[in-house]
Amino acid sequence: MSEINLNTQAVNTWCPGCGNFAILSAIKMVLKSLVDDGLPLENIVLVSGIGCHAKIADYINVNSFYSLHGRVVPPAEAIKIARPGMKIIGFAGDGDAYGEGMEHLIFAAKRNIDITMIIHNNRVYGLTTGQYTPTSPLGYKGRSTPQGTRERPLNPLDVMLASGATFLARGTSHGLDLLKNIFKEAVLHKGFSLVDVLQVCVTYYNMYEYYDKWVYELSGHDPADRSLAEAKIREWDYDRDARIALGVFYKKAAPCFEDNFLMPQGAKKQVDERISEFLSQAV
Amino acid sequence: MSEINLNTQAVNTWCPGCGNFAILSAIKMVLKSLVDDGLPLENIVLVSGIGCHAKIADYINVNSFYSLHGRVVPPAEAIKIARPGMKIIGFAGDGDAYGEGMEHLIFAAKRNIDITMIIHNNRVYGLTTGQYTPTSPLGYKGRSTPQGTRERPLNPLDVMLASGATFLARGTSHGLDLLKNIFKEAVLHKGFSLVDVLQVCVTYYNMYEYYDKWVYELSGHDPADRSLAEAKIREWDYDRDARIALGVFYKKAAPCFEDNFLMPQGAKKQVDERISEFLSQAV
Amino acid sequence: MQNIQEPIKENREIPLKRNDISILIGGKAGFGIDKAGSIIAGLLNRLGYYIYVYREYPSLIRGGHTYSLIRASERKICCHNEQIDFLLALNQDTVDLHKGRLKNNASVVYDASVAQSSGQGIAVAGILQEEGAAEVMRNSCIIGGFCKAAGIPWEILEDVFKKKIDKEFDLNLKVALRGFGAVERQVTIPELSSRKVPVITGNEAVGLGLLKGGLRNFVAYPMTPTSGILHFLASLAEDGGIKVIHPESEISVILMALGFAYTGEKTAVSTSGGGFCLMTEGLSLAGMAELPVVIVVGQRPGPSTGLPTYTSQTELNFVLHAGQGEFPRFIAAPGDTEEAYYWSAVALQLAWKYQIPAIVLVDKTLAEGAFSFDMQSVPPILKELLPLWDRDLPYKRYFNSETGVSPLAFAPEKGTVIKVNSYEHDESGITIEDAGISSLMQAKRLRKETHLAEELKAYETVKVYGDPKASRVLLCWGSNKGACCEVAQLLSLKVVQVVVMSPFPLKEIKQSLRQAKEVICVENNATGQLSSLMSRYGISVKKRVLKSDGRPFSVDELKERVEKELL
Amino acid sequence: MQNIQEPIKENREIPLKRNDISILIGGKAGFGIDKAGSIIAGLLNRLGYYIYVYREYPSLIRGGHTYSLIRASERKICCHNEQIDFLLALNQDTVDLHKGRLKNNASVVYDASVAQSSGQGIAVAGILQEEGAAEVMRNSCIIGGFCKAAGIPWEILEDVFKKKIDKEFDLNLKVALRGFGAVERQVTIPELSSRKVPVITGNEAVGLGLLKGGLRNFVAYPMTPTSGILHFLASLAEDGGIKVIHPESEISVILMALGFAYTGEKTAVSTSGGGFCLMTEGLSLAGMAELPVVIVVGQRPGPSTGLPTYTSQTELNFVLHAGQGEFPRFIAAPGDTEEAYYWSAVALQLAWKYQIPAIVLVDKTLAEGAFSFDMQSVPPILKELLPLWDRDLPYKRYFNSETGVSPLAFAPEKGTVIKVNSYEHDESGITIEDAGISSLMQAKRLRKETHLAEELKAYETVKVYGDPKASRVLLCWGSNKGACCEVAQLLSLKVVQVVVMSPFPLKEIKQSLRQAKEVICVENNATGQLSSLMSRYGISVKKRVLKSDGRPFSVDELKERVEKELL
Ligand SMILES: Cc1ncc(C[n+]2csc(CCOP(=O)(O)OP(=O)(O)O)c2C)c(N)n1
Ligand SMILES: Cc1ncc(C[n+]2csc(CCOP(=O)(O)OP(=O)(O)O)c2C)c(N)n1
Ligand code: SF4
Ligand code: SF4
Ligand SMILES: [Mg+2]
Ligand SMILES: [Mg+2]
Repeated sequence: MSEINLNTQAVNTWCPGCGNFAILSAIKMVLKSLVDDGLPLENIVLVSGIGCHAKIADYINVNSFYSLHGRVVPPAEAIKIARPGMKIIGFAGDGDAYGEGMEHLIFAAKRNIDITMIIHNNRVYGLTTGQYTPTSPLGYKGRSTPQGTRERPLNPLDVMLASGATFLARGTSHGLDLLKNIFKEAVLHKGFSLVDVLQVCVTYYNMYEYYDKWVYELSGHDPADRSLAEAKIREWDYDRDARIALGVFYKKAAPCFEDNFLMPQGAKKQVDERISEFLSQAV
Repeated sequence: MSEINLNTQAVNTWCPGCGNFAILSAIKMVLKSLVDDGLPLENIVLVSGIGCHAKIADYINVNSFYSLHGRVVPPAEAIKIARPGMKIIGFAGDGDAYGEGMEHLIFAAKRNIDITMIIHNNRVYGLTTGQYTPTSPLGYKGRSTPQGTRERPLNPLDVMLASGATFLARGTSHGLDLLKNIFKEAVLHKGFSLVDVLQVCVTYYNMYEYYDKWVYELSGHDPADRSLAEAKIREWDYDRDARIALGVFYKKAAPCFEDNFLMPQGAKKQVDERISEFLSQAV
Repeated sequence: MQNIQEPIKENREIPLKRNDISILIGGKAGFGIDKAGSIIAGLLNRLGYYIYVYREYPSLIRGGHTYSLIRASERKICCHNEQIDFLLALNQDTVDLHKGRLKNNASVVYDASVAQSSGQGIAVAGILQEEGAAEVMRNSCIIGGFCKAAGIPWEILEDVFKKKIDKEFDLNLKVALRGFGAVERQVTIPELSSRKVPVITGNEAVGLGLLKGGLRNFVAYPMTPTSGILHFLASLAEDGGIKVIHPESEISVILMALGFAYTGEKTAVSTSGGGFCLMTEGLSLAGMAELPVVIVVGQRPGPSTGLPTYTSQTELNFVLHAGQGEFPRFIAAPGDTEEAYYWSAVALQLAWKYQIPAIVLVDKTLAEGAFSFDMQSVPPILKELLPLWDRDLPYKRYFNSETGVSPLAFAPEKGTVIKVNSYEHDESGITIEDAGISSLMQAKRLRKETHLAEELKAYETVKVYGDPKASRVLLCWGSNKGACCEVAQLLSLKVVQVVVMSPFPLKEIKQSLRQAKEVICVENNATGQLSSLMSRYGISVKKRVLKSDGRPFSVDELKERVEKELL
Repeated sequence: MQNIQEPIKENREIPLKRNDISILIGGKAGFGIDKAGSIIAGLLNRLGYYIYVYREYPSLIRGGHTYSLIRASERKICCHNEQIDFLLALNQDTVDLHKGRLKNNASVVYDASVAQSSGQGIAVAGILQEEGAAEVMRNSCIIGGFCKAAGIPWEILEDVFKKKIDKEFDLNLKVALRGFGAVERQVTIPELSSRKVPVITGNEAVGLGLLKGGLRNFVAYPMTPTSGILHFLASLAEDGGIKVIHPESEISVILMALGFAYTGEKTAVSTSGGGFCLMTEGLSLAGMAELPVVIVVGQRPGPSTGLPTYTSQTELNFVLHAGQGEFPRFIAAPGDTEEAYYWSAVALQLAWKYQIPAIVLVDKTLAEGAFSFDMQSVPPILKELLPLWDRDLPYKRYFNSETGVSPLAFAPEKGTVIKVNSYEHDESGITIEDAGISSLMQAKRLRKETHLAEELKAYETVKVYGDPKASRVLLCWGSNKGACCEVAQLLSLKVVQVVVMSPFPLKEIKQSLRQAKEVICVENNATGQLSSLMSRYGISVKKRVLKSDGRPFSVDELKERVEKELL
């Protein structure tokens, strides 16, 4: 694997044992392997939200856009539209992407724009000290819900599928190899891809044991089969105990939004010409 | 039916032939019949967004909250939480509810909060002169997309189902009786209900003929069957020609968010008592 | 042709106005009043007149009263008069609501099949039926009648129709001819021999200016009164050069724009106050991450949804202070189409030169009004060079330079990492919390404003019109410039128009008010936002002429209000 | 006990300070420094001291340097000193970063298993291991050592632990005892015999004030520095009386709050600048629809994400002008916990009395700092009566009354229709576009400000401290009041604190500055927002002491800066 150094001078401030380390390691390996495969490193842009997850932008020495809480998707979309040849990878928290910014996710999926979203789904707001998120289970006690939440979680993958996403997968922070494989496949997928990573927050919601007990890797699964994908996605509803499938649920080829803007360079008129053309019609 | 006068002094400014008239007529009949059934008229609050649809708040002499573009859901939720005994009916446009405010819809469905959302889905921004919306078909030419859109529409009912909605139905503006029945059932449903009305905009997207040709009423359908509901919801994707089912797709009993806040009145401590209790602990 | 709105360079005599004609055409929303107004403007433009079209319409698609007021003059004009020379009525409301505005010898042409009036009626319904024409063609019929009444030769009508009507040209012409035949000539609007200039809306002028400034992407969510920019640019997107995107919300709009900025593509967005609210968090991000963007804000009366299709000047304070934290921003408020064109181009270029957000603040009167546009009176627009990285030293996105402006590089750039960040950051864009570095980086960002202000000295940030020696001054901004200039001419006043609002051109304003004994600030709001901005900088303006009912000043109304203050 | 922060009612002598002790405890984030600070505050509170706790921590959950500075004094204090009497170090960074602050005869107690220092080391790691205690208990061990070194009796420690430690009390106490045994007494902090008052954070004070004001619902999306209000009120929600909701976004927060307002339930929300951006459209709706709401805005350095866990005073301009259109708003910026309590209660009541949005503007220093809270120094809070509909005339939601305030009724109200509207509307809440009615309704809304301003004359909107005869004045707002009062005492200055920012208390400020010869405005920002607000109202403030690195002024630093200005 490529010997490039992806580290920055930033000091890593994640809690020891945080599941974000696994995501960081996996994505670094994927970036290196993409470079090995011939992708120039400068052709990658990372976009992140605000939250513990988002610090990843500081920790990888690659182009990045450290955005706002909930706003990973729109800049990622624009960068892709402007630079279709580049790979855009968004890192978002569950509060970030499934809460504050859920709408953007739906529209990116609808447009099938070719960006990859990696969701650090620790099922809490980590950075703001452990409040519930859209994927916290019923009854979760956080500082904004000391009596426990009284609403069921969303199944984000189910919503994404209904919105038109063409690549959906799940990993956990205990499972580096799988993460690596999924991330790479997601980045290489042409179209909107989302990886829901069950990233454990050791400080506010330590689910290592739980996940270790319930997860299994999909095998013999046909990601082209939408009903099958749906069934596997729904096997676990982020709430009640159930087997939790990991791997690529769904994958489909479809036209991408950004392709609409591929313009033959020659077609461009000079600005001044265009302006006077319009003005002459307005006399 | 009750002889109450639901008219206001406001002059109706919808275009002649607009599908909104059907929604107005149907909901007025439903309100009257609810009153006949014993619901005090003042126990109803209408909430509307901004758009042609939203003028309905001006046209019905009932409590109303004429909100912002995209923001029908949050005030409706709050009113319900504060006044669980009241019926809250939201009127939103497709641009309004499926675009600008999509996120709120998802979370209201997730919470299964007992409000009714009636979507005037004319598949255009009517009031701002006919731009495409999330449900406009691929290739729709509006003033922001003169070359035609290059993205497929959302199937809003599919997204709503995935988000946890417990009542989903569809009607059209040619079909007053059905509308009436659906509206009433939706309002009476305990939980989050959404009615997608294929409301024809005669000025910018006149689909009367198209709908007349393709729609059919569900019969013998079991709305308790989720897979069946899903199949019927997906029969037409708001894009390609297909049979368009009308009626109640899905209906399910589930706990409602606002019930969490039903507090025994006696339990309340006096404010001053609560304050000094806390302060004495902080010495 | 003279132009009373040309800023004073030397003392110049301003002649009295002569040919000045106002035509009001009204009917229900959905009757195509707008189109008719544009055709009438075309007719008078063809006769050699400067044009101004004021459109008033309610927030609805059909029904309700809507009208266009077309004013034609031999001088450049940017506002309407109360009194009219021609009333063209497609319904009874138009007659009833506007007959009080008729001059003594004015002409009325009306649809006799639906309205009663003095003047000349045309039985439009019958004509349409006979010709098998659709209802929307009633305006063609009335326009035919108008041409005859006004002595406009048939060939000119034919010519203008050719240009303006794409659907059913022949039938429209037939219907117009019937109208032409149905009335008598009452006057003859004289043809002028002057150079003809195009008539465009403020929105179009902004769009053209952005193109001129190097626009690559335009992102917007529709909102009155600036949807027109979106529509206009979308209609041009096809022939290449720009991408136009209408996403799910204004939040997405501004964040997409910043994504585009990251890639080095000049991008603008447009909205109105309510949509701008949703952009304020992104605005602040632009300030911190130093991502350039132009935001066109169209003002309409608030608060909230307010009167969405009317006019106001109520967002000056808001755009000056929107977004958390402190960061420089450029704000220009053009007053006519030439300025809209010019400042949109300049705003885009300055945004990039200084890597800051820039706001073009327009009002509905300007955005949706149509005006004669004279490119020859637009100052030259220099192509600003971007402060590009010279590839010498290793790249640092936020290099702390003397001016605060860091060299730019854009991904993909071989061997280079480009990091932008919403957190406080060091020169390379990595998050920091250290007190010292924070202060340095904040000073770096704020320093850009000083240099921008310095550069702006070469621009006409404040313009002066009217009697240069007058000690009585009308102070104004935005579209009120038009009415102020005319009133100033009538009352021998000086006009000072503040065009750039941030960085505040204090020296220039002071200079222009040096000999002022009496200053009256004219604004379309209720609290006097410009005058309060002036006092923030130590200039106290005591007299205010404010109007906040959503309608622009007519010359007559403003004159009356100003005279009262002068007593 | 004297309170130098009590506003001057009559001329009163201010004695010099005597007992004043500062303790700094520091370590990595995740070490429980916050908790330790709160325990130390508890210890000194128990000894009869007034307390102020300043917390500095980076935006991360573990690792990184974080510290609490506990200052205890016999007088009420609201700011920290540079110099410290005790340094309690849980890591080497704490020693290295803060040893320069030690007074001559200061004590150092440190964890000798991870750090080297002068002073008294405790081999904490060994102790924990021997006791089988978890790593987080290292702070208990150090606190034990501190008590011994400071001569604080063991019983007091035991007592405070009982109150503050819920988990593993016994083990914590054991570990503390080992620390207690491991060091020598160096000084004895004298016990005072004064009345003990609670120590609470600014966030808690706001929460309590809102409850006092009649809060029924609290809606918030977490955001530093005001998440504490959400957490605090959520912890109280259980015993009834209020509903606490944390929805999907700040947009939802503000719109839900307005929905609650529609039903007549008093509601507040909290956020910081970034979240406030997303609330501005709702704010403007509150202005138009006349739906009361209290928005607590906690300031932190921007722009954008900035330095999220640090302090600033950068949103004054923004909150004054946020939202499209023109509408009255009430803004108060409290400077300590008593004011936070008082003005939160008042804001909620005035919001309802005038049916306007109200903003409580705090800064991180106040919001997250802990302060002794003396209820006895809070002015009485009157229960304002709502302007309820008397059921006489038919109900009109926007009845155009003399004061502009319309009688309230809430659904369900038999036989009555209650319509609120974001569009311009008539008295019954139906959309209108008529110029005349628009103007009337706008005037109605704006008129409320005049009456509110009149009513506020009875409130202490501007407070004066220090030497009342001094001609040299420190002008300040928010938490800077604390440092200003102490510096004023040292330099014999007067302090003027502006508490209410809108409606602007011009007369009161002028009054308080009447004899001022020299005014220095002290602010935590880079552009001097209060002083520019002053000039907007014709009061020019030339001298500014600004600090914008995210850290509050210490007494020493402010004194030095002020002295420089006075030269
Ligand atoms: C608009 C806005 N609202 C709130 C915040 C405060 N905030 C910062 S991080 C965060 C939550 C992060 O949760 P998540 O996205 O799940 O990320 P995690 O920390 O768990 O990785 C919040 C609410 C913000 N920065 N911006
Ligand atoms: C935040 C915001 N953005 C944009 C607008 C402008 N606007 C008013 S109505 C409308 C579209 C309405 O479309 P839809 O919701 O489908 O309603 P319809 O008119 O079709 O009934 C828009 C974009 C607005 N009022 N507020
Ligand atoms: S708080 Fe949780 S998510 Fe954040 S760094 Fe610590 S363990 Fe990781
Ligand atoms: S524009 Fe369309 S939706 Fe609006 S009123 Fe007219 S027909 Fe109805
Ligand atoms: Mg999270
Ligand atoms: Mg619509």
